[in-house]
Amino acid sequence: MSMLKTSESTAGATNGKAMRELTMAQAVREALAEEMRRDARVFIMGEDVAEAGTPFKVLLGLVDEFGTDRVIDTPISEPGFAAIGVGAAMTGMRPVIDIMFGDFLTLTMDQMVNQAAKARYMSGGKFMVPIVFRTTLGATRRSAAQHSQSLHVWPSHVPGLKVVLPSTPYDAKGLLKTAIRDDNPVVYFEDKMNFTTKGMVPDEEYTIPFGVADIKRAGADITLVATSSMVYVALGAADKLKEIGISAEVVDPRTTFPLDKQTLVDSARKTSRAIVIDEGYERYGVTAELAAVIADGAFYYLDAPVKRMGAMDVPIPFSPALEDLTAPTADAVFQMAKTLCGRA
Amino acid sequence: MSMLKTSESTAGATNGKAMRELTMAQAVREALAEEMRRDARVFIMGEDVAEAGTPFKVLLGLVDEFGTDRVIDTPISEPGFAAIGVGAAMTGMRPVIDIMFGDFLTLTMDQMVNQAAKARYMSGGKFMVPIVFRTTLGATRRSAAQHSQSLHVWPSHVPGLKVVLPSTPYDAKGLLKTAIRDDNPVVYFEDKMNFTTKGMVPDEEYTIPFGVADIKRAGADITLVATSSMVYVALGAADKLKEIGISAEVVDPRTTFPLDKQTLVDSARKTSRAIVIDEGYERYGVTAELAAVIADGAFYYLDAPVKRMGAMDVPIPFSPALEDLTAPTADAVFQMAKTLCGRA
Amino acid sequence: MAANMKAKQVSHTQTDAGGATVDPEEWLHMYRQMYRIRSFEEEVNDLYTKALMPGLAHLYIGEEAVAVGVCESLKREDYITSTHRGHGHCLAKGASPDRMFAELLGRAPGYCKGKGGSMHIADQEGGNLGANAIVGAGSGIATGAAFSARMRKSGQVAVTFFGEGALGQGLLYEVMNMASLWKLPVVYVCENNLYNEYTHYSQTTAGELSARPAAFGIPVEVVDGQNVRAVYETARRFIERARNGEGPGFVICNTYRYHGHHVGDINRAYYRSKEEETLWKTERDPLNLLSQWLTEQHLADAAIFEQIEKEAREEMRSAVEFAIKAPFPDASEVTQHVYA
Amino acid sequence: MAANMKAKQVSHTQTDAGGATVDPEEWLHMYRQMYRIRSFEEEVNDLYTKALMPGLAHLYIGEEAVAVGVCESLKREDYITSTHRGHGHCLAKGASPDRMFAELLGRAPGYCKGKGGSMHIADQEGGNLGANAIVGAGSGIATGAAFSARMRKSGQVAVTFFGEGALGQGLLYEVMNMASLWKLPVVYVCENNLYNEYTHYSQTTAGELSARPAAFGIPVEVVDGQNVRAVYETARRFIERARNGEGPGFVICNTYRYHGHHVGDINRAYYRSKEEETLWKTERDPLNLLSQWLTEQHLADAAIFEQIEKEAREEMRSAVEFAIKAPFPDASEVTQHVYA
Ligand SMILES: Cc1ncc(C[n+]2csc(CCOP(=O)(O)OP(=O)(O)O)c2C)c(N)n1
Ligand SMILES: Cc1ncc(C[n+]2csc(CCOP(=O)(O)OP(=O)(O)O)c2C)c(N)n1
Ligand SMILES: [Mg+2]
Ligand SMILES: [Mg+2]
Repeated sequence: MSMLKTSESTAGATNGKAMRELTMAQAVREALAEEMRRDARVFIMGEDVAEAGTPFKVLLGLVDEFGTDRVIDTPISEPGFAAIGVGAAMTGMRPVIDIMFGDFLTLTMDQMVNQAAKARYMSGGKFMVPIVFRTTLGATRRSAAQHSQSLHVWPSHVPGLKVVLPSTPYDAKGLLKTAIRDDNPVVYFEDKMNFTTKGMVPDEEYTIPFGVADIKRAGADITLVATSSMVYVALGAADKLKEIGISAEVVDPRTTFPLDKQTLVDSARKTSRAIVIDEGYERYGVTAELAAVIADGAFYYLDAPVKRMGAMDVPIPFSPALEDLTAPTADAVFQMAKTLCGRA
Repeated sequence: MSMLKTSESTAGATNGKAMRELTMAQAVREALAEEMRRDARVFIMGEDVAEAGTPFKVLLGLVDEFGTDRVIDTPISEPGFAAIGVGAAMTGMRPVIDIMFGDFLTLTMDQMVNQAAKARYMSGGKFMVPIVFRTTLGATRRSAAQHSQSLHVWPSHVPGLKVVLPSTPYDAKGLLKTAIRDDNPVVYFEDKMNFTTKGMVPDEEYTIPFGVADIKRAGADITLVATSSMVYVALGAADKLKEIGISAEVVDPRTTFPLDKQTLVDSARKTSRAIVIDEGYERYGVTAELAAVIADGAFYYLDAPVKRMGAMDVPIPFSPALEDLTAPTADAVFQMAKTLCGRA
Repeated sequence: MAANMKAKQVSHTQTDAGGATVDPEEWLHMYRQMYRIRSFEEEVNDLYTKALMPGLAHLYIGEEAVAVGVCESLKREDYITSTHRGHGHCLAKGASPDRMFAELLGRAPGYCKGKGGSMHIADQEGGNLGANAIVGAGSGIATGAAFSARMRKSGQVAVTFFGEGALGQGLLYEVMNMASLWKLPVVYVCENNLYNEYTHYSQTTAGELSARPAAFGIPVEVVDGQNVRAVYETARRFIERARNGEGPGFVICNTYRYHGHHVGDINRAYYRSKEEETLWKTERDPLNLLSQWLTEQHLADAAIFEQIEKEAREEMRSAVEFAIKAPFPDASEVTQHVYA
Repeated sequence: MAANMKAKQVSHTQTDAGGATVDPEEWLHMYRQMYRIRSFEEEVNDLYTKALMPGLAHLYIGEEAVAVGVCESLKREDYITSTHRGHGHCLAKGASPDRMFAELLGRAPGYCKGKGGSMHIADQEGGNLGANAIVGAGSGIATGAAFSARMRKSGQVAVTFFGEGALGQGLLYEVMNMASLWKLPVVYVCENNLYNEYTHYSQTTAGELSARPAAFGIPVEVVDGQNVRAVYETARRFIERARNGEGPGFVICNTYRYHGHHVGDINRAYYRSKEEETLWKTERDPLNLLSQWLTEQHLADAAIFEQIEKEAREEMRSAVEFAIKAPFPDASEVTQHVYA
């Protein structure tokens, strides 16, 4: 899993540049701080974002630099402050709206979907809604059914929204900066289990374009398309597969919309086998889209059906004995890949 | 399109039975009235459901028979009355919650997803939540971006929910009765363009099980899987295809969850070609799941990639000149099928 | 314009009920604005009846004094958000009827290129952030615009119009709370026309309406929404207050829609009586009330009103003409403006 | 039980502040209930500190008088809905600690078979419709339960507990409106412990708290949430009223959580002072206040309290023991109960 720390995959971009090791949380914070310094229109709004720096402490320190005018604690009113964000974005500001847990998207869908996503189109291009909704996904934190969901397929479905799922500190920083500069509403999901995950991040400023998948590990025999923390699961599986002589390519789409279909399809055409792995529920989830895109685009090249591995289709149970069964694991991916490659 | 009126596909069940022609609206109303007579726990709650009988007039007359205690007008508070429905369902009632437009699901997702869908699991099986959310989908009514969406993929994604998409009066009635008797939360979508669509409905009582796809038209050369009003689009395409000697099978899953994967896959294995058609946005929509299921299950039988036809990935525009471009049409399906069958 | 000049002739400065100094020409201007809205809406109804308009529309006839009384107190750069019943707000904030009709007919020169339609009409340059087809949603956007104005120190004020039905939406309370906490320059204008679609508001609204904003520390006033002078005077005070950094305000305007909930709502007997409708139309008409008062005060005469009305009708008729002749958007438009 | 008997010995019927006649044994019972909650929560903290508990938990220590004062006025068949800080409500409504600890540890005999955990603990037979990890969501479910009770003519009442943070959620206003319109038998109990997580409520709550329910026509009272007698007396009246078909009520209980927002919230200086914490613990402790009063009234003595406390601690210790020894659910459980 070396590239997680050395960003091998992005070595081209950062070759010879000075780098430091940062956690995901630090990378996110750095992106926010840089963009807030750069652009006075950027502000952060949400519950306990100021002095507390969020329950995950990701924003710690930002209020010291930018003050409570730009790092704003709100009441527990997700629909309300999301709406204020939309109104502010329509009138010249660039809000970053903090939705503490991705499970609370249930409360903000109207603001995201009926308001933010549509204002531009409905007005015939008159309004811009440059807003970022920062939120979380990911289970196995023993937070139970209402604090563990990965609901990113919902905004991925909605024209007008862009959806970002960074897996490494490098990606987290570069993609968040792009999200803030984007003139459209962007929903940015951090896996809450990865805030302490480390990786190399350049000293120099950089951004990462949306819609460009990243090959986290090159391989020849099978394609593992994985999102967010599932990238680590896929890399773990790739390590094991290597031991039995199977070379797996790990592809991280990084944004579910825009989706870099070409890179996914090209990889599958090359390897002729693919598994897609995502922590959302499997049914009608992100894996369905990724699998359908590959099955279509690589139809004449595939030696086996595209396989999907999402979260088990159950509300996330609290008990560790059960919760750990619900998310894809490196072992499970390894087994599936082995079978797909015809190695019983 | 004869089976739309004669319910050919369900002839087995209704053979020799007395039938009448009803509209979708009448079929829905009849199902509600029968279930309310049968079970005193059933009640209807929503905006303008009583004397007004909803803006679509679907419920007209129910309040006369059942009174305002069981057909209850609410304030314009979708989250609030959905929540009241959930609480009532958990404590012995069987609410039918009327969400006037499917676009307003944005406001009720917390009640549907974090509350109704999870109460049973989170309580280790202690609570039941027998609630039906009746709502709409479908565009081309000139209602613009916030009153035209088909958001049924969202609940389809969520473990704990069942999702029903009737296409004919026969299905509408039988499935709604099943939904009301189901001990789980069910989201039931009516296409608002189909309320006046007619079809034969038995005089006798009947229900239709969930998870059983219906072959609306048998065929040999290509499978058209279609949901809700897209069934008519598929049937229209099948008519045209017949003219050029292509025999299309039209399969209506009727429920996206539970999904009758077997019937879909069997049909595609038989015909070796498939197109899936649904009026939700294409990206990360229902077509992705249906296509992925078929591509996987019929992998070794398919002669061509499974093709998807959803709504265009744009907020629904108001102008008829544009709106009509956004939904799949019989012509478009016909063209796609022709190409897929190798007939330029 | 001709009418304006006549008004000037009889003009001498008046002090209105609230003590504000208002030029009589300004009252005539409001009469004109109200009449333009009425005339616009009558054309809309006509277009619907003749099956020339796609979809439905919610007419503002009867409620003109609210939009006009409020918007006359706003600057062009101030913001409004509007509702499904939004033509009146849009006109009162300064939009031109030709592009509005074009929008309602789904034509290319429409304010939203025909993509929004009646329920999403917006006029960015005029500060109209858009009608909204989600009841109550405009209150959130306006509160956000006020937040933005405050951050940008622009001095702008945001007004949000909504029906009393929006009091059912929790969002309104969430944003009122924040507006009050942060003293945002936003004014909430509740148009109480008695009905949420087909249900009387007394069946949907517990307690005293005015207690609701008050509970969040927001000053509130109830005004006769048929009296444009009263609306203007109250709105003006609240808007000034907001602009001066003294925080949000809430105005409840008691009003009535003469027509159905939308153009297709013809048989209304099951939810309201003909007598009620007649009473409002004859006794409480905002145009009549203003013209009577101006006449009593010898500030205008019948000829002036007739002139204004004639001009407005002509304006609207030629605007309809423009819209009907305008082209539909090109098919390529369908995929444009999804993203910036 | 022994303590109960002693209480009986000193008992003579008392008239409390509100005029209700309360048997002193009942006060001792409430003391016991409060102490059981405290003791339960101390064990939870201990389990967390020893890394024996998966995830986090939000302790109710300091707020015991609210749950106990309210639940003592409820019948077993009455409903409650609870919050992320829900252990106290669950115990006060009659759940047994062994199955509660089992739930908190994710074990098979837990109330929810280990699937719910601390934030979703429920006790169907005891009328606890569940803790809820979505702030404010319990208010909707309780209002629905009250609606159901009214339709079924069951005579049940529903109580919903929530923190003052839930006043930020629009849902609460939507359901209060309907509860008031329809006179539903529901009592809203707001536990104002001053903090929404790490933010003082004055930063998040505009206007007067009590004006909010009042705006919806719901009677409201503010009580000292550390005085179980006051809570009991007020809750009892509201619950009676609700049961008699007179509609909803709203009680604001001023209280304090002694520990962090959750067990992991240790360094709290950045949002509240040690002095404040100490003041509440020493001057406003609900157990002390009750024992002092009972002692002053010569209704109990130190020995009785000690006995009660000892029994409670033993009960909790053996309950923890039970839970620690209990098995985890079988892997097959993971796919069960998704559907009925
Ligand atoms: C959230 C939401 N729920 C329901 C509707 C359907 N609807 C459109 S207008 C309306 C009534 C609105 O009443 P009110 O707010 O008083 O405005 P009025 O029509 O009287 O101007 C309803 C229920 C909607 N558009 N949005
Ligand atoms: C809708 C929602 N938003 C945010 C959270 C995160 N959260 C959990 S507890 C809490 C604070 C709750 O404060 P309060 O309601 O006063 O209850 P207390 O913790 O003080 O008992 C927050 C913000 C949540 N669980 N649900
Ligand atoms: Mg109204
Ligand atoms: Mg609190």
